[in-house]
Amino acid sequence: MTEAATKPRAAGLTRSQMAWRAAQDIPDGAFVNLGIGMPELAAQYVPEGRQVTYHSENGILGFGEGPAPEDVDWDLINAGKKPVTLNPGASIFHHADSFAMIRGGHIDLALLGAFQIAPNGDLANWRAGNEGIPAVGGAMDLVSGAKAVWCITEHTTKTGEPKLVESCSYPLTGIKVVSRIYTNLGVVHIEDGRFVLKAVAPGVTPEEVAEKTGAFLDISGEIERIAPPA
Amino acid sequence: MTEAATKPRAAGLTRSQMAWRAAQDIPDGAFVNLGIGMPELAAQYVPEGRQVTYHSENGILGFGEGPAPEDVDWDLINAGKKPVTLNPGASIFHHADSFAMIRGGHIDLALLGAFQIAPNGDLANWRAGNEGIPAVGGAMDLVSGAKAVWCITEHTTKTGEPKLVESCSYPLTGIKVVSRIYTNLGVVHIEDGRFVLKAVAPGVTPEEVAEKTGAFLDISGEIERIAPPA
Amino acid sequence: MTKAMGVTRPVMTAEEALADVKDGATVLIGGFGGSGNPVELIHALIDQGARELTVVNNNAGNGEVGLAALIREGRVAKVICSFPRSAASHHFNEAYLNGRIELETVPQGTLAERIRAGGSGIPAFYTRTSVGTPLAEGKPVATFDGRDYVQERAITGDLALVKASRADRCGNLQFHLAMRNFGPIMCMAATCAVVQADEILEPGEMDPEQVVTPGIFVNRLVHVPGAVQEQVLFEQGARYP
Amino acid sequence: MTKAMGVTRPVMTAEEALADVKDGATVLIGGFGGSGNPVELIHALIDQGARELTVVNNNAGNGEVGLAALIREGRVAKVICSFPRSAASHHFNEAYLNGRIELETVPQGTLAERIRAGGSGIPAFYTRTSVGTPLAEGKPVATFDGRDYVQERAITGDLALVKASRADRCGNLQFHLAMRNFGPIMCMAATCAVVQADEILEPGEMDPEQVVTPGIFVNRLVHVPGAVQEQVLFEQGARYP
Repeated sequence: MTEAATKPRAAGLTRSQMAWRAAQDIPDGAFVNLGIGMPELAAQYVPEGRQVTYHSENGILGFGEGPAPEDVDWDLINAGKKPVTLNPGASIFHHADSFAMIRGGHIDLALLGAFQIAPNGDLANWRAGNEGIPAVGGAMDLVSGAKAVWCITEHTTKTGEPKLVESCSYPLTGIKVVSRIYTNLGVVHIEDGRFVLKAVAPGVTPEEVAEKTGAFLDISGEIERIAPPA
Repeated sequence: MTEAATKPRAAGLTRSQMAWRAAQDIPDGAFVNLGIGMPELAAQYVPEGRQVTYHSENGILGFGEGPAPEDVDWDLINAGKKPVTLNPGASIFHHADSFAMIRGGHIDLALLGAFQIAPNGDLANWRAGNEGIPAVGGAMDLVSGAKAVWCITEHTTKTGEPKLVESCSYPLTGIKVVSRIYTNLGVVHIEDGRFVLKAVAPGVTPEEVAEKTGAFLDISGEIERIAPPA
Repeated sequence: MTKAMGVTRPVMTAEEALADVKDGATVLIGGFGGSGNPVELIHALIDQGARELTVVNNNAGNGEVGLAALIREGRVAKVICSFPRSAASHHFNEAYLNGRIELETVPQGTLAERIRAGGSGIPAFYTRTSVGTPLAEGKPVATFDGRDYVQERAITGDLALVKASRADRCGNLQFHLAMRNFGPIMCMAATCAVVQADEILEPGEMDPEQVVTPGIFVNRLVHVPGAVQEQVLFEQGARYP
Repeated sequence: MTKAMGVTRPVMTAEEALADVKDGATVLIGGFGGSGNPVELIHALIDQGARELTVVNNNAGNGEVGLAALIREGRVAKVICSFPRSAASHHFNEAYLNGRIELETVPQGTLAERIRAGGSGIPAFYTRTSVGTPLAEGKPVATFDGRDYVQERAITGDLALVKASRADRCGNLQFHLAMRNFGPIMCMAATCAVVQADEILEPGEMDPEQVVTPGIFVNRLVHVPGAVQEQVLFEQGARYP
């Protein structure tokens, strides 16, 4: 776990707690693709007894934990180029078959990072502006193809700018694709083109979440108070 | 071998001799798809020392002779639904991959039957008119995808009508696809939109072939006299 | 990362696996001629009773068993296939010639690719196959690099019936020789892929490199040891039911 | 039917296998990051000297070996890839930011499907991926069943460089674990597929059901026992030439 994953913060969830909260919602029986970074952390928090199969873009279903250093095989890496192992029931296939799974709607859930999300579900997560080197990887395929796209992200940027915005200013990854957002401040669903607050982090009020959201946030419904593990 | 394959005829080649003559032209190193019927016969006449791999639409490369009756496995059949065996170096794949080979131009040669062929290379070989039940199989994929399409057919119908015609009256299988025709009377190439006689059967004159051809036949070039084995 | 094995698929009876098939369903049925033909599952579909089915298969049945019997029982409204004629396709032939069944004849490679496209999220693609022929009529044509191509649309199914030789409980499949044919792509293209397997293994017993169809494409497993061959039934003169 | 084995593929040195690569060639290079990266073949291509290459790979090289070295040596005019950035893609980065190399960024799944289409005789297909994004700009959009899709064109190559673990002399291939990635589809899409294999078997020694890439898609074999891993070279700080 990185320093960033564990460092305390004034209010709201740590990165690990955000991953934990998202993991609670991963349904039993799901085929899941986890983005690089915080989304990956979710795998370790899936509740006991739920069957989940992890997909990696480079042609793996059913990969598991990283190997011991002496067991590293550089031909068994995940989409983040990190060595992995295979769980019982795993399978290997080529890249076109791998993205047939994604594009064909066979992946139940893609849990991804985000730069900006709009209340219509638009997502920008591949490029912060038009400078530098455009690198997209499998992000556009995942958001277009997965049955559900959830994002896990800080609620605001490092400089305090909202990431949940009226309309994305960064280049889009996909249009009308995101349905849920897990942030350090809470859980926001997208319903009928609006952000709807479903849960808040300890020490955070719904009003505070609304204030840090760059578009209307509906806080009128039932709102869970997140109780993360210690 | 069927009765039709061996029965004597007044002049021209038997079915076996037609298959033999076509087989002489199958190049070394070729991946070949042989149509059901007379084309299949060609496999047994490929000259010694030539490497040829046979493709079957249902996902086999490198199939070989039919098995002994006690070795029949009904899950190892060719496109004609006949039991086959596998040669060393064979491979099995699914139907989409099988037709990726065909459509993608990886099959060097398709040797097929014909109802009608026009001098522009148009071929009709799937349906004799518009009556009855339309059944196309892989014919249209083969003629569109194989690098070369050769036909093997009687020069005329049972009632004496030419099968090499100015323009096909039967529903087409493909447009501008055929490059060579092996008949009981000789070998006809298609060059620049014309039928060109390249070889004649024993006891047959080029003029006789031209007479039985329903379009102009160029007999002005060098013409091989076919010398089939006894 | 959890160490538990991944998602498993239920092993059911054929009756259970097909209990929810609805009238009017599109059913992708694996097999090429008799090879890979899921006879037991088709017979269970006959027992189940759904009507007005659209069937996608390379052929249109043979004799008095399997798909031929499903057609004979009047349960098929439409067949999408490449080659309906066979030695004993008399039930299809008669239904077709009497206007009781609709037929969409599709070139075999186009059929396979349309199914693969259906499973791969590709709504349409272009192929040279059938250009200039009656089977291209009514389809859009586009020119790429100076050549004409026909636009073909994806095929998906509500249900796939597929025969495999081995499955593990995660749904990973292997196929005996040319039994494979349409099975893998039909599993991809169906909302519910039901697979009959001769042998059912525990997760971990199948080499991940040798999985032909990953379990993500398979929904329900039916254990059918010693499955019959349509061709053998035909030669025996068998009839179902 | 002849009983002889089928068509075999020549086993050559890397130098022989790449002797005829021309300036301006499009080269499909297998691998995802370091896995399945045909380092020895890329180094042979550096030695061979062809220039103005268009390279199709998922990435754009790492460190001072393989594709990164090919770029460093100024031999690549254009890269078609999904993710050019990596921990040490400085040679690509610098060439791109200085306008010395052209980049076509393609979503990874679209890249894979375009290559598969290239090998399958499909000139174009439609995908939902990239609809409404900058990567769809300039591409035709069509509506199917009420949703918009982007038309994508096939990619083919003059040459493919692919790493396999085992080949038989008929060119049939098997791949160790996730080494497989782009290898099979790149073999399909190249006029000349050159494959380096750790092990070369006699025809008949590979189970036909377990062939991943049939030999029809492979043109030349290079025997490279104990092939290096790009990632290991990178960690060692290796440099080529």
